[in-house]
Amino acid sequence: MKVLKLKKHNLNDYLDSLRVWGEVYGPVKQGEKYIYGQLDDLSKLDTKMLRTILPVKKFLMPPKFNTFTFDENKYKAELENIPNRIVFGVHPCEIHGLLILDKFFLERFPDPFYGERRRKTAILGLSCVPDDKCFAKSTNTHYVESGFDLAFNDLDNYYLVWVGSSLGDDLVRIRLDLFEEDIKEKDLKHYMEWRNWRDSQYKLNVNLTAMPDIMELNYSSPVWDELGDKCLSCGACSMVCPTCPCYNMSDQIRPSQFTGKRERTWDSCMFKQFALVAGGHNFREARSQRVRLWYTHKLKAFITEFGKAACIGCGRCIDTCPVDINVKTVVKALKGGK
Amino acid sequence: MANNVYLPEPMRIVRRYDLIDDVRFFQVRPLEMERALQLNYLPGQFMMVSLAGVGEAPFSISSTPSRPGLLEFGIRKVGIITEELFKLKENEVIGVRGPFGNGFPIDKFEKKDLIIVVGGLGAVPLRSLLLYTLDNRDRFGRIFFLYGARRPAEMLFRREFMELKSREDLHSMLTVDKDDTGRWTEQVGLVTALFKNLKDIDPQNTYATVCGPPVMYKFVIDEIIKLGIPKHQILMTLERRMHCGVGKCGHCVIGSIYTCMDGPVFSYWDVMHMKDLI
Amino acid sequence: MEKSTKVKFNQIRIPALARVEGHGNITVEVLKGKVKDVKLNIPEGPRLFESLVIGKTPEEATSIVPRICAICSVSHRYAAIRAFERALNYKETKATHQLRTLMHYGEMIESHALHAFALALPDFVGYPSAIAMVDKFAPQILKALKLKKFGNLVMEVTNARWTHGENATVGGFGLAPTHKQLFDIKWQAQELIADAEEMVELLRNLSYPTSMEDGIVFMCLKPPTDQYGFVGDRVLISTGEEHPIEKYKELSNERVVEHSTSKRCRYNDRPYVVGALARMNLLGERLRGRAGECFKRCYSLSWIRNPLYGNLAQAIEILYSLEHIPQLIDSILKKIKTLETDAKIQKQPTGTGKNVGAVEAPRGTLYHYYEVNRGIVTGANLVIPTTQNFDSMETHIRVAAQNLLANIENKPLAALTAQERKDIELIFEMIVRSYDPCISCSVHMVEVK
Amino acid sequence: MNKPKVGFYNLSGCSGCLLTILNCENQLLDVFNGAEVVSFLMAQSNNVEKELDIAFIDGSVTTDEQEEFLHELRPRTKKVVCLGSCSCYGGVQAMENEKGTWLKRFNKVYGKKPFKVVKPFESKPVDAFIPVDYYLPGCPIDADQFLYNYARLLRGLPADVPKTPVCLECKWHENECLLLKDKLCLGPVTSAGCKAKCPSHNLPCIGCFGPADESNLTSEFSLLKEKGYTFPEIERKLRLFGGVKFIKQFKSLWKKAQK
Ligand SMILES: Cc1cc2nc3c(=O)[nH]c(=O)nc-3n(C[C@H](O)[C@H](O)[C@H](O)COP(=O)(O)OP(=O)(O)OC[C@H]3O[C@@H](n4cnc5c(N)ncnc54)[C@H](O)[C@@H]3O)c2cc1C
Ligand code: SF4
Ligand code: SF4
Ligand code: SF4
Repeated sequence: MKVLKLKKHNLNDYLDSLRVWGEVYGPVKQGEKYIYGQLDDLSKLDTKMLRTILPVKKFLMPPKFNTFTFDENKYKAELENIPNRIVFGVHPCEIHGLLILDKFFLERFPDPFYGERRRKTAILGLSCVPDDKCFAKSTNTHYVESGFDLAFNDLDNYYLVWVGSSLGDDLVRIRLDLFEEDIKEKDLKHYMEWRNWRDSQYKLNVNLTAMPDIMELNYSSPVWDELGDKCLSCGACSMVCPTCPCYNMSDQIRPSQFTGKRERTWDSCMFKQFALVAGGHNFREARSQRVRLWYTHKLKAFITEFGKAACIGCGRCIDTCPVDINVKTVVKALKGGK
Repeated sequence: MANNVYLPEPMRIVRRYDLIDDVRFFQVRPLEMERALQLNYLPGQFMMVSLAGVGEAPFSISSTPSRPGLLEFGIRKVGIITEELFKLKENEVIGVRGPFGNGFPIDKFEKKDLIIVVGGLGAVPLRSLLLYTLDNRDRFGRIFFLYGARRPAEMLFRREFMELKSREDLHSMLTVDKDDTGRWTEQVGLVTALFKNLKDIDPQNTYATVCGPPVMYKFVIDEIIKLGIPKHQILMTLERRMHCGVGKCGHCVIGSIYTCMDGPVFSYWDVMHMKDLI
Repeated sequence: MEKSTKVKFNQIRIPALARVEGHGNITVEVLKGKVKDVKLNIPEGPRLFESLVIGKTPEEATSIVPRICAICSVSHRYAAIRAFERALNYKETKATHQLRTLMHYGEMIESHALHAFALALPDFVGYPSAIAMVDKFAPQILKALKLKKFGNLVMEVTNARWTHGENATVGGFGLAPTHKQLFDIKWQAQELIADAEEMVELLRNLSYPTSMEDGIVFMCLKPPTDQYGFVGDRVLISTGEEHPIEKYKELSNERVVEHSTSKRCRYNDRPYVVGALARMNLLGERLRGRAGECFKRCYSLSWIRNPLYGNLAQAIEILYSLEHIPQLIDSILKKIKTLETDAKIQKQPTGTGKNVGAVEAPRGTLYHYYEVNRGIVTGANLVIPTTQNFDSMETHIRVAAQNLLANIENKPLAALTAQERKDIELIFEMIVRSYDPCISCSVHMVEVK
Repeated sequence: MNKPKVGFYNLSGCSGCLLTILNCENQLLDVFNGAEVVSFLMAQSNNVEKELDIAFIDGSVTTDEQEEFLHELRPRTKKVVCLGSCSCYGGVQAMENEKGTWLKRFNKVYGKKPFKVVKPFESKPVDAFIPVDYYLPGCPIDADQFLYNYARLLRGLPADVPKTPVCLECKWHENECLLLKDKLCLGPVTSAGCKAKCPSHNLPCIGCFGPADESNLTSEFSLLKEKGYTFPEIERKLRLFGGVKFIKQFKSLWKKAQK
């Protein structure tokens, strides 16, 4: 893989130059949290961000978007007006999340709505330093080798920049003059030191390796009932989780003519009507069953299906659930094995 | 995008009539013949049927791929989409996409005996299997067809199945829980009672397929197990809520299983070892 | 909707007033050619808001009171905020004041556009509704809708929703608008000025019936500067008097009447009028710019005798508000960097105190009075514009009835042709509508002690 | 095809829900062209009262006259749709319901010799008198939600309103969670549909869309208690807009809480 250097003070100029390719997004402070916001004004960029409220999935399958417009029975897919976008500041764990979504959406029965957005979204990764809610080291998602177009590694006054795709290479060429190509011995040393230091910064460890078995054994554990009593069914956990893909469909028409659109919105298995079928039968009526499904799906089913858990250790659920139901507490409760 | 799995394909309703009180038969075909010839699917698979402005819902295919060019459905009026479908007349156009789901493992059935057990609406997908095996009669061993309905008036495809009774290469048994007409010529009793008529079953060489209302499964499967048929040779179809049919929307998830892709046909072994399946 | 009470032989009755907010009906009794009794009956259900706010925090009360009426919800919110802030000694920051003014303009534009063009105008051109007018007046109706939409946009940007937004509250705003949003409003306002002027002309060229003309007393708030405006702490009266708003009780003298769930007001035992027409009569001379020119072009002595000019006054106020938005936004944008903090809600109101706050709602002067004890509301009194206008509406209907009957030689009512009856009824309705009554507002407000 | 006949009615309320319809300036012609609007007192004067396919009602029931009207309306109407929290739940004016203080409050406001035009009573939702087919909550309703459902209803489809809580839409807007900042936010127990307007402006949800389909009040209560709020304080907030529906839900909670 090609590796380059970019002086830190050149970052804004570089990002600015990328506008020739597409809209530029990056971490922006919102209150005390961060979001990926449009960088019409680069002074808003805040590279010290930890996790954003919503993950990059919001660009690839927005919370609400049209899939088709129709009249009578002619359907036209809405794939044309998707803009080119550059998202800067994506942390390694989240890129792992993207790789999971890629598998999910692009392998069996490729989803064109996701695919087209993915193709038109350049992912510019950025190294990070964990806080007490990150546990990417436990999930082994704290480094990433693929899934990005460029990846920036922050080393004091410059970035090491990995070029991860041919698009990434094109993007570099937009301002090649800002980059340096000769990586020296001392850069390597610098990088290794940084890695060691950064690895030592992980304070939270959540071990997921034994989860499939533990979950199986805990199928009827009272832990689920306790969690179910507490859960607000607000669905926030699913919204913020980088690997939650579930959605709902609804057709919208105009009052006076037969034209409309088929809209797709994020859904959550935490909601009561998620598994409700015609005739009123609900396969997961109780909240405890829903909480159990959520965690079973992330920590067990994905391992069966894709060989690894669908948790990337980003800590968003820890940061989000008002009643403290999250991978950390659930795993702890299950291992505590009541 | 050439292949958009979500894009409904317009199909015309060519025939439409009531099978029973609240279940209607729909025969549809693509607008163009070229496309009709390409239709390909397996018994046990389903299609997503779209009504613009109303929504989409999954329905099992009831026709057999051995009689190409057409798709047939048996649809029960239970909710929003089905109600609107019932309002449609012949020659109107609906959106259809698919086929989805695993379907029955026809190849594994080859040279084997087959017991097809049906309750109520389960006749819709299993008719596809039955007709397929009859159309390819020489590829399969003996075929037993067991169908139980509550009353004669509630038996789907009654006339069609009655006519099949005359076939010598098919052991067809039809039963009703109660005969309220006084003119019923077939059996009366639960479908499980028909099992005593199954003779000389070679369990290792037999597949059983079951589809019907949830209450029926337990009892029917008990009977099949009594015959000694291995759990992985007992197949059943399951239902869940679905909005995509292609393992994306998440509504049909059970543990690690997406009913729409890994099912809707499951073996009894799957059902036993995967929690929450039924 | 109303009970189908039989119309008596000596009555003209309009069973359900259309194209007004809320429920009202009119009965006029005539005896031997003389109008004996005029009643604007208000059967609107009481909701007892004054008692609902007791025991709540000022913030909660500020969320509750706008629900009195959707059409002037922003004014209710603003009046409540002013009352609470005056009672608890809060000083609004300049940024907060500017955003509140902008929000208030939004309501004026929306409410006036809805009333003047969609509810009142159809009468003058002989249609049952604005939608029905589309056949012949499509460009005008579309312009009216554009203006109304713009008013809504301004409220949405400043207050989070068209109706019952929660963003403006005691102490400031939850979130200030962005540069882009404000700039967009400015941009659109500039564009709409020409449309607004055209609508003023449209209304100016209508023919105004005169049968109800009679002298009226007007009242409105006196803006603190020598300009036109919609807030103030003093009240101007067309008799030449001026009073502080603290004297709102003596100015309005609310009383209960049998035929209405809304109370009634008088000043010095005379009906008086508040609203756009009152403001024009008292402050119109202060208008500058195109609104000022329009005022000069339109104003005549009839304005002090004929309530129907209220519609035209509203149109001029739309123009006034539109003209002021760009300069207001320019001045906000000057300090956009700190707008967010400058307009942010100050501390939670926990103090003790009592006071009145007033704003000009689209329909006239609106007083809110609260008593707060350690952060909990213990007393409330609200005086609503429509309540203040009811007596005047009845007076004008009485004058019109007398004159119209005289025109047809005081025929007994039973002898009126259907057309004659319809014509009379239309005038009654036009009178009521010209006040832009907001009936659900008017119903619930009286003092709780 | 005959257009469906619809009527828009207003009982005791602020008319904000009907105003919301009139505020759909861009779709207004659509709204009036898609159906035959036979009665809409607030917007037109050529109203006739006859058989209806759909009646939309905004406002709560507070007088005998309104009650009679509902009984007259129901038999001639195929579908009755409640617009807004007043008709769905009783509205803000129902916040003190079932405390037995109505008459006292009424007398305080109107004195001993009140009006005679109508006989008033404590605010009730429409379904306290007649069966209601669909509910579109909100104070006021959301315009997009109305237009979506209006089109559905005209086509003969049932209404479709969100059953999820405000938090869902709140997260879509990427707001900082106010509950986590110890504010008393009713988002988790309030029905979505408003596009999380308040939390998006740093203001806690005050519950104007009424209870969500599945409100875990017990958990919300204990969470808020941990954060230092008292039961009466929380109850007061929930009563503001939750109307009779929340009040029913507390009753059982009260019992539990007192244990
Ligand atoms: C694989 C499969 C095969 C099926 N085959 C048939 C068949 O051959 N004949 C038949 O009559 N029915 C069949 N069903 C059930 C059929 O899909 C539902 O009856 C139908 O979705 C009801 O839709 P509705 O809008 O009328 O009901 P509503 O209850 O109004 O549906 C509301 C929404 O829920 C979803 N939904 C509700 N129930 C189900 C359900 N059981 N499965 C999936 N989604 C649901 C729908 O997508 C719809 O959007 C099958 C279901 C599955 C999963
Ligand atoms: S687990 Fe937490 S975040 Fe998820 S639905 Fe329940 S309460 Fe909400
Ligand atoms: S701020 Fe309120 S609505 Fe938003 S997520 Fe938090 S609790 Fe839910
Ligand atoms: S956030 Fe809550 S109070 Fe605010 S508009 Fe939405 S539902 Fe109403």
